[in-house]
Amino acid sequence: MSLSRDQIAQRVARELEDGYYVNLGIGIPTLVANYVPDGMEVMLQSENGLLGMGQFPTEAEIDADMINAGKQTVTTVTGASIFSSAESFAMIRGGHVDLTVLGAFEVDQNGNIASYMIPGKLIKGMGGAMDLVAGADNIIVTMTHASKHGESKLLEKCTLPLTGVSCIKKVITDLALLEIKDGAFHLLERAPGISVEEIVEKTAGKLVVPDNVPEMAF
Amino acid sequence: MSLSRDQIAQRVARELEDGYYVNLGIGIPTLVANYVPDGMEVMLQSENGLLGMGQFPTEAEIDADMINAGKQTVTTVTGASIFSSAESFAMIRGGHVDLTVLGAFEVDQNGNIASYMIPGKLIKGMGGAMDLVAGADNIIVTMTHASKHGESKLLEKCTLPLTGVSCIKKVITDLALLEIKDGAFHLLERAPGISVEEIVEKTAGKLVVPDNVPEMAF
Amino acid sequence: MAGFDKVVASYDDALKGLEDGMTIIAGGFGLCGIPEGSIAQIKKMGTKDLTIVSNNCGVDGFGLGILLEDRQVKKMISSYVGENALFEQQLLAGELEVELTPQGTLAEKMRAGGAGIPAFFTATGVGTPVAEGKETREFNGREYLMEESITGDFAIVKAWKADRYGNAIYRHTAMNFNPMAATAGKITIMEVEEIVEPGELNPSEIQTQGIYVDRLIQGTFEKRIEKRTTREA
Amino acid sequence: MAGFDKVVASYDDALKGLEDGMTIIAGGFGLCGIPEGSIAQIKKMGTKDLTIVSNNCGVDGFGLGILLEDRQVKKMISSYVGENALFEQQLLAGELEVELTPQGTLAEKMRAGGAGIPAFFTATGVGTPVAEGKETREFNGREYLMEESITGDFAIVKAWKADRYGNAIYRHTAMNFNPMAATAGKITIMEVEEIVEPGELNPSEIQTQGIYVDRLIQGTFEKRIEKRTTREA
Repeated sequence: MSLSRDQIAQRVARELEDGYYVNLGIGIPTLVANYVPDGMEVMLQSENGLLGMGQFPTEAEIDADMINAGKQTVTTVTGASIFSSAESFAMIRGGHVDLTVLGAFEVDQNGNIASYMIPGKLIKGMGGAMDLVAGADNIIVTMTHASKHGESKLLEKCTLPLTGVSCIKKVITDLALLEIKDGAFHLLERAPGISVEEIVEKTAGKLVVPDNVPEMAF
Repeated sequence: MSLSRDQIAQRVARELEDGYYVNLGIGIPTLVANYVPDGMEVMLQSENGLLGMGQFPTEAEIDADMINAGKQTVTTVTGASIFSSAESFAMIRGGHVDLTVLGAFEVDQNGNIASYMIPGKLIKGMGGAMDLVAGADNIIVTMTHASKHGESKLLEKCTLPLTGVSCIKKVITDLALLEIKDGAFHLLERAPGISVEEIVEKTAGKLVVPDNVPEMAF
Repeated sequence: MAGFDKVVASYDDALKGLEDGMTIIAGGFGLCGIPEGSIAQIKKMGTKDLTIVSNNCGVDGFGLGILLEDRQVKKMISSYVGENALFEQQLLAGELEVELTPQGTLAEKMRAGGAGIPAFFTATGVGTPVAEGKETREFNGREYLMEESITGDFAIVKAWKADRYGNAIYRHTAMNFNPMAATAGKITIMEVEEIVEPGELNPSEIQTQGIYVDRLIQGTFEKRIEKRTTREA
Repeated sequence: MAGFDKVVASYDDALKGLEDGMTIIAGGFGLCGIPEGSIAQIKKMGTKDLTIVSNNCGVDGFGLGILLEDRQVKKMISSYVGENALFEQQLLAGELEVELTPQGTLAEKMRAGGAGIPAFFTATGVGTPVAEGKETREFNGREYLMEESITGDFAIVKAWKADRYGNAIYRHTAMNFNPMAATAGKITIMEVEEIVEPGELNPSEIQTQGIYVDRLIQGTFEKRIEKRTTREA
């Protein structure tokens, strides 16, 4: 069965390491915070100027001056710091964030990503996504493997305007975990009960399948 | 008689305006702080990261962590702020300082200044001088009009390595106040008892002398 | 104004000199830390053909969004403008221009503008629509875009507390773009929740130095929340 | 190291991995706010052929000046080096290189290095010896120099207080170059007067965020004064 949003987040969480500074995008990436392994500490960076984002506030704690990059009201963890947008993107652009997790519309076999704009529909803007993909060495994209209409989102070449070029090395979809290198997707793990054939069928870009593709366990 | 160091500073001080943020270089410029007109407020910027520099500390107040750009122990005035070197030069480079007063070895009729290096002697370095002359619209150079050997320091063209080009518009020497524009020094005032002839003789660069050159009064 | 006292009595005084066609740099992220009073004053003045540099354009009926109602804005330079139906309408009708700028590049453009740096290089946006028409250049084997800095005729910012000299501190994440915006205006207007006397703020804790601030005004703030998310107590 | 605790027990641990030929970025201005303990450790280690990026090179017998005694420094990148006889001697003897860099450009090079900006333009130094071999370019009718950023294998900085996560504040003008230096090292070593627990510093008052700090050590500081100037009490 294909992974739920929470299972995707759970699988992403296994990529965390103790002491990581992590930026989580809106949507599935946000859920990763719920699955940090016991005994491991990670610190969440929010690009509006917060390092050490905590959980949502209680009604009593709510404060209009304390929000995250998704404009949600949040709290801080012990040891947090708050700073300007310029400082925040100095951290991001300068490669100081250890891991960035974000969603995408499309990813291609050369590590290009399209995630901010669908021509013809409203142009909402890239926010911090372009800075995040340009600044991080370690980026995980979470997305569904194919659209509702069954069209692959793992392409030979992105069709939508790009957010970044040659920057994505790892993709976790509802069907599989894949690495991008040498101009191809490399299938590393498959979702429980999902066949290699289904993944092959739903991957439009070049896909390298090893002899043994372990199933994820939850 | 030629102006004393304190008289030069005193004359510079007449160029101050209420509410000016001012950077004073080492030497004569430092003395300007002693001659701020009554009822006028100026705030001194020190490029190591201090806006609102105060007087020297008493023995009891002395603090190794509170110095100025000349590495002297200082104090702060009420309403001072302290910041990083990057922020300090953002202020300077960004043109936010209203007036910069600094010394020089040579100035020429095109507003070039040489103030940081004499080849063959030790190279001490430019410190913040190059940033100051590039960042300020309003710069006053204080210097002796000629060397001890009588050689003019107001030249057609600087001979020493430059600190900045086309940036100096006003020079106050021990003999005169001059404006630099249109490729010439323009004599505006002379020191008490100093003849126009002496100034002409000691100015190597092109000098424009108006019919009437008022004498400074102290 | 005597000495360094930057306090003005009214928003009329604060925005004096704002004219049609000018560029305004605004602090704030979403509806957090926005200069509510200056925005209201600009609406009241009815100034037109404005270019506004701000990460977002508010929402329908609040924040910079209210300046769209009377078509006061000619152009927005922003990173994210997706919370505003009127914005969309005017954009699609060709009544509004938008220059989408990555958030980090936008923050850096403001900082550079205030710091006398006319341009800088960044990897952000290389190979994307943001790179169109821009020079690229390789450093250490990687390609970078040249981005030019931004300055404004006016900057409008919101801080928490400031002394009369304009030395200011921000409250929590309401800091965001405000410190950079404050440096990048020819005239910088700062509105604050509380004005204190010089000396009340610790010199080392000041986040915007008074040298950047031209006019200081005490405001009142609605502080509308865009996405109210809570947990059980 | 567990989680975000950056504290190391000794300067041996702090400078581990420093090798001959590496580049070190050092905070401090004159003798103010310099990382005394790290400098002493480098002298003890005897590491050679170092390139050191620091506004000054200390004085004879104190600060970075002590690294000249055993000829550990190959090259200094500084704005002002005029307080040191041994420095002069080695420079004239051709045993030491110096790259004089305007103070503001030096600060910005460090900041840019830490912020992922490979180069920027500044008017500082145009038409002077600093411009030799550098590209210039016109923006809005004025000529600017392109300056490249600086990063180091190590950064050594000194703060006042930091929590175990490396969130730090500086004391008075001992801040100077330290915040930028802290961002520009592949490995950043911060020495402080006092280590506190996370949560003890106000999040909004933190001046260097822990994300930039790799190793944190509590030091003791002589804090020598270079020019002791006083007034009558």
